[in-house]
Amino acid sequence: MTSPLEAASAARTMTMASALNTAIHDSMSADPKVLMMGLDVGKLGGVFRVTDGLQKDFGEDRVIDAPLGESGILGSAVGLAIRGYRPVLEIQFDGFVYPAFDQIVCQLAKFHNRSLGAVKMPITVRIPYGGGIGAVEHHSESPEAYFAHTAGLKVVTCSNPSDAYWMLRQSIESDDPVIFFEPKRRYWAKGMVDTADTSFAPWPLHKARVLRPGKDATLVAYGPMVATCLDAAKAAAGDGHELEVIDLRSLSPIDTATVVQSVQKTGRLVVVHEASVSNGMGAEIAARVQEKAFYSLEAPVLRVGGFDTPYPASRVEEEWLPDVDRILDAVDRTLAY
Amino acid sequence: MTSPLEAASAARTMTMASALNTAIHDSMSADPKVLMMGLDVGKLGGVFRVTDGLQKDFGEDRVIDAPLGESGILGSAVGLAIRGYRPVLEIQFDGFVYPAFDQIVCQLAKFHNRSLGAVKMPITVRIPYGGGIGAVEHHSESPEAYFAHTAGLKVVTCSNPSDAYWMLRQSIESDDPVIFFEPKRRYWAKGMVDTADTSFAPWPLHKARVLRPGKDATLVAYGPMVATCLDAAKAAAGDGHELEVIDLRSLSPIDTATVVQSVQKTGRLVVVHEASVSNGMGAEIAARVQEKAFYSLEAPVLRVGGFDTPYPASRVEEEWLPDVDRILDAVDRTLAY
Amino acid sequence: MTLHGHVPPEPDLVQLLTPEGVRVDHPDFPLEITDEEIKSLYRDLALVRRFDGEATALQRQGELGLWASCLGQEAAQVGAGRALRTQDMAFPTYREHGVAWCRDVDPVTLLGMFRGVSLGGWNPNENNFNLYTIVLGAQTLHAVGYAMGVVRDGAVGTGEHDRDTAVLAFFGDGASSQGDVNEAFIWAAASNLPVVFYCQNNQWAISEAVERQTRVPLFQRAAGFGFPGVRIDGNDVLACLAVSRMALDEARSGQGPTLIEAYTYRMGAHTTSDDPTRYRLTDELETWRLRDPIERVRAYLVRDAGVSQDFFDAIDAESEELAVRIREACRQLKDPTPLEPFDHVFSEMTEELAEQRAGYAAYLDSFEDASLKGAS
Amino acid sequence: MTLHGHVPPEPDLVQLLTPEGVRVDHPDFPLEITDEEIKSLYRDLALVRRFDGEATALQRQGELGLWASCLGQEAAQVGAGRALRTQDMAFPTYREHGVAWCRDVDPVTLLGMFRGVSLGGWNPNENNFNLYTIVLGAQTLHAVGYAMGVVRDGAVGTGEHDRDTAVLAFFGDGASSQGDVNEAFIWAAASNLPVVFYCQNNQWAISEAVERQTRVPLFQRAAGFGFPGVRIDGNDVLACLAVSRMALDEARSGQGPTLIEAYTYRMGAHTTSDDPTRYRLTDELETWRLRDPIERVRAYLVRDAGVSQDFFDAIDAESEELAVRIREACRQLKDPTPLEPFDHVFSEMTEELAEQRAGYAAYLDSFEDASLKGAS
Ligand SMILES: Cc1ncc(C[n+]2csc(CCOP(=O)(O)OP(=O)(O)O)c2C)c(N)n1
Ligand SMILES: Cc1ncc(C[n+]2csc(CCOP(=O)(O)OP(=O)(O)O)c2C)c(N)n1
Ligand SMILES: [Mg+2]
Ligand SMILES: [Mg+2]
Repeated sequence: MTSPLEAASAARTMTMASALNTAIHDSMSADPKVLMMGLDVGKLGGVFRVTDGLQKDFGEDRVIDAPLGESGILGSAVGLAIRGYRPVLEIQFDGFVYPAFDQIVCQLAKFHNRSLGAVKMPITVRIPYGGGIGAVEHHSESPEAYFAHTAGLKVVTCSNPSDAYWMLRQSIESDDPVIFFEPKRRYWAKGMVDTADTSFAPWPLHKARVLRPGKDATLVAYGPMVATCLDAAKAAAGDGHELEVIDLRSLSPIDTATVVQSVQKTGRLVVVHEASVSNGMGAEIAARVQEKAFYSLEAPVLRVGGFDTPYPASRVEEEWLPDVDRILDAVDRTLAY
Repeated sequence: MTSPLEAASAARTMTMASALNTAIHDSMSADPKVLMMGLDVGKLGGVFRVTDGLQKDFGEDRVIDAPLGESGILGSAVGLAIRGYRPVLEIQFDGFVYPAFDQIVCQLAKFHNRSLGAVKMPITVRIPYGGGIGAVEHHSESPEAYFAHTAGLKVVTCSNPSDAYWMLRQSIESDDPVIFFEPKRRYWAKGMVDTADTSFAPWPLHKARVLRPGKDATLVAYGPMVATCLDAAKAAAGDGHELEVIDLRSLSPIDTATVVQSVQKTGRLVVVHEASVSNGMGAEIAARVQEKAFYSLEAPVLRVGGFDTPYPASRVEEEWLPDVDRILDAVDRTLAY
Repeated sequence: MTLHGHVPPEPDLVQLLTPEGVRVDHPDFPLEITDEEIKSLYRDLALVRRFDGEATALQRQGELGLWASCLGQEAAQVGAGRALRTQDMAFPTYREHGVAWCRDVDPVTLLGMFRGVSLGGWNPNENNFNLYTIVLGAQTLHAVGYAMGVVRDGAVGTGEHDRDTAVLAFFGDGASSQGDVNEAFIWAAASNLPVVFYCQNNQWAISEAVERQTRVPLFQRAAGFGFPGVRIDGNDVLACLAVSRMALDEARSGQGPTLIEAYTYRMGAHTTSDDPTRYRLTDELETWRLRDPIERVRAYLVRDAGVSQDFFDAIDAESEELAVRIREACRQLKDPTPLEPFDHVFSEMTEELAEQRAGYAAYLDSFEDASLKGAS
Repeated sequence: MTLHGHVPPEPDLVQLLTPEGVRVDHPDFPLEITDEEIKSLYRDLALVRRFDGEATALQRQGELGLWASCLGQEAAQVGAGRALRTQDMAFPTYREHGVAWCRDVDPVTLLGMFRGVSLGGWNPNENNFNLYTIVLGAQTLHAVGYAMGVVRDGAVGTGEHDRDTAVLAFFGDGASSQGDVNEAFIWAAASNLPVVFYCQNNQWAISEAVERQTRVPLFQRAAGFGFPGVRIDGNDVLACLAVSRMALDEARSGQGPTLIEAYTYRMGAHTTSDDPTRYRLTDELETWRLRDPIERVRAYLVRDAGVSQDFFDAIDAESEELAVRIREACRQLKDPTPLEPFDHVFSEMTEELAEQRAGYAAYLDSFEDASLKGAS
């Protein structure tokens, strides 16, 4: 992996995995307090190779293969933060974050508050998430709403390589704990990344982004479903419907204003995510939008998401996950109102 | 504790704690496979005395003081269920359920599904929850939304002694896992309980109940906030506003129909809970109601809940928690629309 | 004195059959076994290896999404599996195909899970073999709870051969670092439960060598919790059988838990998704190849039991039949229908879920009407 | 042989001062200490007991919401606390008031947490005394992480007295059953971290006797993870000091973790909310009263060190002053304002939260306008 500092002159095309790798690399170069810790993040470079080469570059003291316990990973990160470090953690798969849930909810999210601000918790928890990769159980889940409901955490997710790079760098720079969800099925999608952008933060970490303008209805998505929504918008354009597509990016805090502005224009909103619908992010967005754009809504906010079942066996996951058709079906329903 | 069987002839006034105790007692009498397990549930009778006397009556084999680990409590309960038992578990306080979160989300909620229905998980997880008791950290939380977002779990909560008795009995009788939230600040509130009712289930476990009819606006609450909402409705009546108060009772599944029917009548809805507002139950209810009663709503669904901060130090908790005034403020706002 | 600096002696590794196939005795773990029985173990080992190899091949052909091979661990698994009585219950991880074999779970059912047609899908109580558990260590607590049930059922220490029940909980060297596994030790010790903890130390947890988890032999951990631990040659099916039997017997008779550390080696990749060349040397592999669990049994049978080539030929033929059968059956496994995910969420479908299902069914129907999905 | 049935010998309990106040030597744990130092320890013990008793009284008077008394455990805490060097870091549970005392944390700050004016509220890095942690065992992993930081800072094994740093992690007999504590052992052992685990086995976890958690002495658990464990008389401040010192020294010098089990007794209720008469006999209490941690030091000082009554009178007076000071300061602790909960959620308040706060502020203002809340 070439350090982006060596190739500072130009933007490059890279995969999301490579963008994330570069982001960690650059953060570690920039600040000796940044550590990378997780299962198999050393020689193996992580099961998705996101930490590839980092141990070679920064040594075993800074790129740490953890003993096999997620609670240990989170708990020790809290201790490292008390000592002044900035750990970046990798949870191997979405479904394995739960043994660490106690340390996340009771310690990571609350420590700064408990200390009345005396101690910062600049910890980034990277979680590859979402389905669609044909995996066995626990490898395809979307647990983001648990964290978004937890006061004291920031929760973000990227949908493209450039955001992957910048949002991860911003997360690592943040003095607050950030749960950083990586849409694993998009790891190999490519895009331009300009790691040399001197303005550092081309887009604020907690701001949503309108990726495609439209006037007939708004689609809000994040992470893996952004590309699906863009596809849906393209298909809808063929049918003469102009859909505005918003990449939410930050799940906590939520950039409600950007969504509301869009709905004020389109009057219609469909929220899309892979997680089970009930008590998912779609609920929160619907609740906010109906409150803040009550008179603008010409149809109820609709939600397209995973069903209220456990994530199913992989041979049926494509049916279970939202796809272009299910999104367009919701669009049709909202337009028919 | 007199067994209700000995006093079958009549309804009695009891506290919620006593109603819960009687429910466990009666369930254990009715089915030898029912076990009670938790921390300090034996001689001490639980820190809230809800299991008082049970070990004396049913022995140490059926009323089990667990080694001190919540993951162990949940995990061993799953094993007991595979062997055909029906464990009732006590988590000592809301804030201590998280070490068991992995076993709950990945095992308890999914085991039946994973076995394609071959193995049932008739496990009841009792969790005293909510604030307002002047306690130290982790003793006043409202984590219900985490569980309601988890497919495979049923989540219920009682607001009065009669429901406490019957809903707990129904939960223990359920072949599915039930997370049973007990509003700890109402443990000592008294009410009539007729444990001899031969129809067994005076009200279906997953059905909401209209506790007070009204036509101007609907208040939806559950657990500890039901009494507060009833007080608010009483106060509003003084101002000439008739509020309909619904006790949701079941948080997953949700009896959407009852809420929607009410909103179709009143046109206005305020949802009240102690949990932080963002991604709380109020979001889900708002999302459903705006979808199913879109044309009935004369104002946006409003939410009154805990703020998006960690539960605060107890000397300020009364300010942080929803109370009659904050509810009435929301009512005023919805009526002003 | 200082607190530190006391180096405990290196542990014995119980061995009853050397890598060269020489039968040796161990003073503490006698094993009465006939050559017929050893032949039967050989058959198990060979068939498990063949089945496992076929599954790896099926994954390469795209028939499975993933496979976690047990190559090299057959003796550890068959030795333990054959020590079980019918009424005993086994709690596997995701790699105990050899134990599944001993419990008569159809290999094709296992393939179904790795193909992605189910998330498990067998009935744990049918063969007393729990569903595979992927979340590391979680099953050790299930084993504990099951054993609590066994005790409450009065199925320990009665002396009745077919009644007294033991529970066998599998986990790996990596999983030994999970809180759950240690809580399971605590519970089993505190209540003297009939659980045998069986750790296959295959030296690796994906890319992490066992030294990342512990600096002392894993079996020693048991003593700290108050029950016996023993390290066995996990590539020696006789040692695995003998020690498992003794531990299970003692569990059934009410003497409480044991930890067995089967010292073995993961000869293959962690799973078919893994690339072990990134983190381990082939030297190590060569060393362990010389300790192959099957070769030593074959050597013994040929040299000391006078077993003829016919026997091995017959097993080769049976292996081939097995491979053909599972290959074909695997290809014919039916995918779940789009509506099946709704089926077993609850013992009875809730109205809420039924409504969701109905909505989705109507949606799907709309495509049938329109004659194809994806046309929009 | 059988696997079970080997009963390990009962452990020694390191003791340097008998309950009768007789100074004894232990071959492995010598302690050089002057009578002046012992007098200073006596002062610590007496003041901690007074402070703790005053807190209990304040709770009874309604000034605190709760108090978790350390009555009976003063020696275990002061011995450990006084073994720390300035640069060492302590990770307490919620009961280590004696350690807080040794770290110069103002008792009134502790009271603030139990009064409910804060959730902790001191700066862990100011006195190298972490915030109280209520979730059992969680802090042991924080200690591990902190120690990882110490190692990375090059603050171990340099031989520099004021640089080499050890971490002292407290937990109880009950908490020893939590997964987190055992994971902490694993991490500390695997990376040879400078952590001393200090378990105050006060025989009870609320109503559960220690036998519910373990059937062997807790200190033995360490050996299973590969580091030394030692049981000390937790009511003997000299033993606690000597062994803690040695363990901390060895941690600082890079020899890795130790587990100390301070065998003691919770003389009071679990907290002021608890009623121990429901689950334990007063006999037990009487036995332990004879082992009181303070009386023995006094006996030694009077009998063997010729300390006069003046010394004790002075300490009584100092105790009384302390009690008066904290009583008054406690009553004057300011309640948080309604808007304070928004303050330290994040290092910088998010717009979203600022909006929520503004909305609430406006709501509160509306009452001020209307001149009272609750009038609606
Ligand atoms: C809680 C949890 N974290 C992470 C994983 C991902 N994972 C699957 S297998 C594995 C390694 C397990 O090693 P070990 O316990 O030695 O068993 P082995 O695979 O060697 O049989 C890991 C980290 C998981 N399944 N569960
Ligand atoms: C995870 C968790 N579960 C339950 C509790 C409730 N609780 C508080 S103290 C306590 C007993 C702890 O016993 P021990 O570890 O021996 O410490 P001691 O109180 O005796 O000092 C319990 C169960 C908790 N604080 N944290
Ligand atoms: Mg392994
Ligand atoms: Mg204790």
